[in-house]
Amino acid sequence: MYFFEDPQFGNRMITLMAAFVLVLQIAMVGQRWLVTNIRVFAAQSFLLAGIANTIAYFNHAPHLYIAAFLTFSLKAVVLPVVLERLVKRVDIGQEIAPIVNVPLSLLISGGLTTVGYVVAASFHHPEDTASPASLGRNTLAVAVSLFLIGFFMMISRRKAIMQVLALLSLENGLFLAAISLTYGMPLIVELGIFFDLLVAVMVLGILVYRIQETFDSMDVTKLSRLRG
Amino acid sequence: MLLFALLAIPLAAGALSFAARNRRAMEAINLAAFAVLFLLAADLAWQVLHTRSVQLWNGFLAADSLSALVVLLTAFVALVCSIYAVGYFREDERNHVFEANVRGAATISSLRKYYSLTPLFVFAMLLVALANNLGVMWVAIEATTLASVFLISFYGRATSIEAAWKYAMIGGVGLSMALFGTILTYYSAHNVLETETLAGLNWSVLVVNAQQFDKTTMKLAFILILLGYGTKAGIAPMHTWKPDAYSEAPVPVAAMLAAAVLNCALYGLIRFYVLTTRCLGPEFASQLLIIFGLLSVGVAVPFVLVQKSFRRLLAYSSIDHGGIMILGLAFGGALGALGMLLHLTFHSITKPLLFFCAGNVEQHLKTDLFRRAKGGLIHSMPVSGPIFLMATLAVTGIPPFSMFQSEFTILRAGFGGPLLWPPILLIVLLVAIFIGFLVHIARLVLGADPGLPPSDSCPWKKYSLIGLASVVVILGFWLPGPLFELIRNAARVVGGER
Amino acid sequence: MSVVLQALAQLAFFLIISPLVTGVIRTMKARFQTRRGPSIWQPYLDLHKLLQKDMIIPDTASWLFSATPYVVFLTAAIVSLMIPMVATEAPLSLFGGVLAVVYLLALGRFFLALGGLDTGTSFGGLGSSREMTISAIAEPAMMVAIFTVAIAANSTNLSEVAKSAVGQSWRFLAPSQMLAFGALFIVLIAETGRIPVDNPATHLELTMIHEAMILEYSGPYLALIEWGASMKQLVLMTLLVNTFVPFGLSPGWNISGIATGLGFYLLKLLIICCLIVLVETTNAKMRLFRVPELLAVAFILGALALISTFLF
Amino acid sequence: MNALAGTFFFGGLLAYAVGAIASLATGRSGRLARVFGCGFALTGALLETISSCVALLAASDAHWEIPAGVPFLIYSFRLDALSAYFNLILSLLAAAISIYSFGYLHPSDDKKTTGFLGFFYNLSLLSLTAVFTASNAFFFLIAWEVMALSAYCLITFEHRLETTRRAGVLFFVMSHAGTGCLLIGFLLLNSLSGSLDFSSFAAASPKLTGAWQSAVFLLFLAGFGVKAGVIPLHIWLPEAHPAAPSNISALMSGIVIKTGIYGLARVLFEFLGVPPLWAGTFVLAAGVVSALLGVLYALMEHDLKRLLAYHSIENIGIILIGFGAALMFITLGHPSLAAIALIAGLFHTLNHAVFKCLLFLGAGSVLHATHTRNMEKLGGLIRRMPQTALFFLIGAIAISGLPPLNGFVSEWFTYQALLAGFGTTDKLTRVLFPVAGSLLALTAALAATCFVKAFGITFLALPRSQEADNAQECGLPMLTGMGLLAGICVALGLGATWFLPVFDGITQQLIGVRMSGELVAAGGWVLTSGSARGGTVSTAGIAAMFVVLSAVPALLWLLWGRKGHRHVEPTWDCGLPGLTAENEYTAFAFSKPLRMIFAALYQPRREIQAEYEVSPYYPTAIRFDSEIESPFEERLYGPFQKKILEIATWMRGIQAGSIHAYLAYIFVTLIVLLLFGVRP
Repeated sequence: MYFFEDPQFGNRMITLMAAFVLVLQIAMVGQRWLVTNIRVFAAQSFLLAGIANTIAYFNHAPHLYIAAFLTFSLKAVVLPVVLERLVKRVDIGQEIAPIVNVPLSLLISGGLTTVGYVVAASFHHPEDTASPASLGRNTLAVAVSLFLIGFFMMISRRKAIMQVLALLSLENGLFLAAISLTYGMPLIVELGIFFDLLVAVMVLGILVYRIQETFDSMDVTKLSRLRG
Repeated sequence: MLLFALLAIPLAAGALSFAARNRRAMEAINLAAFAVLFLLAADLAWQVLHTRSVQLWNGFLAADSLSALVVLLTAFVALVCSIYAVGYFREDERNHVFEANVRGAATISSLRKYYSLTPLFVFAMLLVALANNLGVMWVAIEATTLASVFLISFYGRATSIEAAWKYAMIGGVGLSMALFGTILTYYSAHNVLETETLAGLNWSVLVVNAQQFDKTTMKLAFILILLGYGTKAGIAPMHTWKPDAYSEAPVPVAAMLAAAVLNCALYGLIRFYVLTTRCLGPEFASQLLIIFGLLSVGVAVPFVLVQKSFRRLLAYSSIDHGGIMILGLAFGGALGALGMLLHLTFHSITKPLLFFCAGNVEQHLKTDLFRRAKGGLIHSMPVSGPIFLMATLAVTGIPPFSMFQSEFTILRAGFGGPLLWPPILLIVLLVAIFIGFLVHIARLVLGADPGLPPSDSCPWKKYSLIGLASVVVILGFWLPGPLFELIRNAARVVGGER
Repeated sequence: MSVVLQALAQLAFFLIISPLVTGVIRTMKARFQTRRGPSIWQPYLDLHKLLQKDMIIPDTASWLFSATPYVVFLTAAIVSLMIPMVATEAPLSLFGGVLAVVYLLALGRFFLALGGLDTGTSFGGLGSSREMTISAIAEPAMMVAIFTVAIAANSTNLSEVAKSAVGQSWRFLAPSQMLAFGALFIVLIAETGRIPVDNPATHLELTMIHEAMILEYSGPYLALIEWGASMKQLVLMTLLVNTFVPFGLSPGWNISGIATGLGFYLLKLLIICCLIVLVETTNAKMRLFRVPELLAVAFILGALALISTFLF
Repeated sequence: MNALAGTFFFGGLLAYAVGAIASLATGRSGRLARVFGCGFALTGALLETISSCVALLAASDAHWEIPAGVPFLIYSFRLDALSAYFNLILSLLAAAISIYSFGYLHPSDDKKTTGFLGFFYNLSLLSLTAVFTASNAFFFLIAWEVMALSAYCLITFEHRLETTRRAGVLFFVMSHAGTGCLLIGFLLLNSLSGSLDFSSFAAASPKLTGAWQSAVFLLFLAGFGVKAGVIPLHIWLPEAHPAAPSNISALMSGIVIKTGIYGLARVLFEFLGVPPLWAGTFVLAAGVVSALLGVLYALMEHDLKRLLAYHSIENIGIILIGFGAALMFITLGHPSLAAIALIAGLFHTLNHAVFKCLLFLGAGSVLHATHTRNMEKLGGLIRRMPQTALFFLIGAIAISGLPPLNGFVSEWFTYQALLAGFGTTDKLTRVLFPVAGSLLALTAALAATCFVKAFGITFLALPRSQEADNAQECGLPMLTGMGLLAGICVALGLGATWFLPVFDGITQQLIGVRMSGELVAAGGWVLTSGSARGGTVSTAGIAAMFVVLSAVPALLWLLWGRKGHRHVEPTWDCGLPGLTAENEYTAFAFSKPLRMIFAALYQPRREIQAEYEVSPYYPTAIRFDSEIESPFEERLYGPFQKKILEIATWMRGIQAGSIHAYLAYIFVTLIVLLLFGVRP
């Protein structure tokens, strides 16, 4: 199995998975059903964990395995489950009318991907493309695009829970950037980030629940009493 | 050990408060913890003044002059807020605010929420200042957000949930950007340091090598950090959560948000600013900071001129002051940094006073809307009324109050720089903000007696107000030498010296 | 001759001549209107009579009412000593020049207006209001004309003005001087309350100005005021004739010089009286609110005078 | 001598400070607060008077630096001639006002407020002294703002009234905007000289040229002009000065607006170098406009204190005419003429301070006795309050510029300076001098008209209301305060020649010449315009002539008048039954001719409503309303304020409550900055 030793193969794998991650992100933009969106997010996180594992393997960065495991368990399993239960509980199926309609959203996502590539292009240093350290660096464009599209989703969606999901997918972009650029952050930082993420989702979950209870709706456009 | 104690005490206090069964116990735990904390912070400042730096756990926690200053101010704000909070929540209880909640929660559980979350909140802020590692610092800043979300939605009104949601969402996005910036910084240092250990993000290590960092990456990193921590600090155009959160949170929480969280966010920004200027020279950062600083001050102007709620008015003042500090940083040089830190210090001391006054008035009038207040508060509130007016003047930079000194220093630095229009524009905007404040608060405080029952009887509220007001007045004439020395050393840190 | 004697002489001249000038104008005016008119000595008789009479003081008036006649009389008397009359060197020229003259006359007017208000009648207030208004808007025209003269002489001291004209005796034909003369003449008419600004002979409430203010004065107080008024008139006329046409002014205070000076002076006064009478008989009294227009003309003349100093 | 001046100087400061704290501390007992507040202020004022006199006489240039406990701040005092002169004005007025206040403040009125009033009164005296003596821009600005702050608190003292609150806010807002200009100006100078010290500004003045010079000039003119009340920056003044308690109005109009004059003197003559000709012309024109419009608006006022406030604008204009002429002379290279013009301005500053203070105190006494400031409700007070009336009359004569009092002397110098200006250049600008002079004459004549009205309607004839009828003379402290000032008016008028050497130090310092020798002739009895041939006047001589010539009426009396008797009879009432106050001319009617003549300026609107039952020719009641336009408020500030508020309201749409919009702001910023960051 010589190709398991070949960094070129790893690079291809990573690029491929990153491309899928981006596709899934755009799929989220086009998707109106909440539950489907959550599952797409889970799939995306799963792929991310895969990328992390691959990088850990090819670059001999053992602490990335931990990050990959945390990503998998937290983002691909725990959070989707929590969110799906929340959706069931508040009994809301789909986003009826996003603020920006779907075709336009897709178009904008395309534009944002371009921006991501432009930004990432400035990082390319021709002299070190061949070195192993550059492995996975071309995924940076994907990371930036993920980040921007996630951000855009927060703006275009009305449902509170979709905003939470968008925020999480945005963080996926960050995670991708971290593992692809620097093979992850120092472990303790990584742990802290995951802990924060967990708490954040709990806090936001409670808030979503309270919003539903108080406003009888998950539509955050109704949260506009505080002005001026 | 000192650093450990600084972090452990609030954690312990939070846990104890959570376990406590009655109000008095919780009040006592908080007061005691914050009093001790303040003493420890003062001790830290004293040590740092002599040794320049205190470290723990192989440099995982480290305090230089800048950290010590932020710790000291955080501890101070926490202490005065906890004193005020006693009177504030007792008054709330008397007014049956908790029973009238949408949720109908009992008084004690509401209070428990405040008294146990606040120490956690303070813990997170102290960690921000003491963490040497920029990643850990990010985690801590995120933690301040998480600890304070439920403090903002404390009253459980529809509007407070709205405010909390906006706070959490905008804060979340902002901090993601900050994390992105942190990652990029790590990356740009990565190649230089060739290390994957924790030390790769330690500021004390980074600052030494900053000149060799990758320039493009550092640019992008700074942009993201500026937007990220700028969101947390409420710099325009990321400021939008501020008026909502400040007007909905209980007054002690709002005061802490305005006076202490702002410091922490700016602290984070400063750390990266130092790296950026070392790597890229001062122009790049100062260009951006000038734009954002002026935008913040400018955004505050229309809202200060036309405003319906005095709580929101204070929030805009906070945005304005964030902008001023950013400009101090932008104008650069030793003078700019010094002016900025002086402003930071004076702001942290003056702002709580203003919030406390607003809190007293709000509890007295049962509203924070100007239109429902009939003016003439000075008759029913002979203490809070005049002090409110005084604090307004203090916070708008009228001498003899101390904020004039720091603003003047910042402006001096500005006029020393290559561009003259930013400081001139700043002066114009500051005048406009003063006008808005004076018109609003004078209308509220002065005037014929509307015949309200006398207030200002609660000693906790009254004496925390008078005490803090005395501090504000004294600061106008006398800044203690060691404190000034600390600020000056901290300014050296900002200027890039160790 | 010592300054004291000079002063006494000039004061005496002024005290004596001023009623005469009023009388001459009155008679001449009557003649112009083909009336016989009173004797030119009538003002003396009036003063004699008034000084002997009882005084009626209004019960609303205060001490100010009584102080006013003295102030009016004294300011006119002091001013009369600052103006070169028969000799270029006025006795008290050191005590004040043309500015002091204008302001001392203003002081008199100030008190007169207060005296008018002190009685509490509508007439008094009416007179005060109109008098102060007209004199106020006459002021810039007067000043600008005076400045023209003062600038030419490089001094505000009237004796210096007169002296500077010595040796350039046709100076008064310069355009600036003529224009300034015209301006000052109009001001003279306004200040002395003559037609077309005021009618000294009327007691019709709608039109009177000066007379309305002094309506409540009687006896010796009235005499002082009337005498003061005619001295003020003479002062202004002297100012006009001796600053613009300083012919025949004696360079020193000796008997022969004074005699010729006095002769020339009386002659010049007669001419100016003729001018005044001419104006009074050929014009009708203006409406009060037309007066500013007249004074604006005076101001323009004065300003033109200034500018022509610049041009020529 | 420096040590002596310093001892008294700091003693005075200490007395003010102690007075402030003591009256605040004893606020619970009004009686005690009054004693402390006025007593310490008086002590301080006397000490400061001595200190200033010593400094002026000894021509000392004392300089003290005390490090403050605050970063960058040094309490840096300098008692040079200019400072000492203004400090002298301040302390003279402060002494008189303190004595007056003792009677004016009634301990029974409101216990707590007396303490506060004493506190802010002493604080304002302290800060005023600091403003006049600070020699460091930072310290100056702090003193300046503390002065504004304490003035605000004093103006807003009777804050129960809506108008008072508005006036206070207007004052503070305008003042702060002015401070903004000063701040920019000082910081520009600072970046030029590298130091905040005044002496460094003076030393750097040759470097100040071109656009910088123009900018600095305009900024300081605007900044100090607001405080001085130069038109069109004056709108706060007629609102704020009358709103304050009368003793404070006296302080405000007497001295607080003079801080603007002090600042202008300091900056224009010391820091500006040689100014361009247009700068002097500009100041001159501003002075003429202020003087003329000030008095024209004063004429339309029937509120005694507002009338006085407008006269402050007028007199500031007269002072600025002197300053403007002085600046022009400096540019044209005539230092001695510049010195005369400067002396005219500075002397008028003192004179105005004294008589305006006197008049406000007089108005205060009237207000105290009748509880109204509306002249239409007053009248007849000369019999009920004879001393007050006399003092007010002295003030009125002085402010009208009539001889032989002090107002005349300074206006006389102004005229002389303007006349001399004609010969200094052959440019067309020289016509400006005599034109300015003639407009000054108009101003002075209108001022006299206005004070005939003010005094005549308020004090003479019959009382127009019950309150005026019941008025009683005020107490001894108030009379003493006024009497002191009236005495100073007379003394400065008659003794002007002996006072002139005071200006030597100032002109030496600012222009470099000493003029008092040339300005005095005939052994100190006569003032000259620089040379005995130019123009002379002697106020003392005129006063003496009044006494001497009194012999003439006395003689007439002896010769004729002994036969006559005095009868006091009712005034002729046109045949109506009894003369009442309703027959009297009103203040409104008095100013009617001028309102008609200057209708183009005032744009008077009037409204007459007649109620009748049978025929319109037999009305049962007539209502008459008339108002004049206030062009600066209605045409300049009003629309500006409206526009700003409109824009602000529109901009509030930023915060419309939509979280999506908020996120979008950040998003757009992020994208823009990212693209900005990666641009090659």
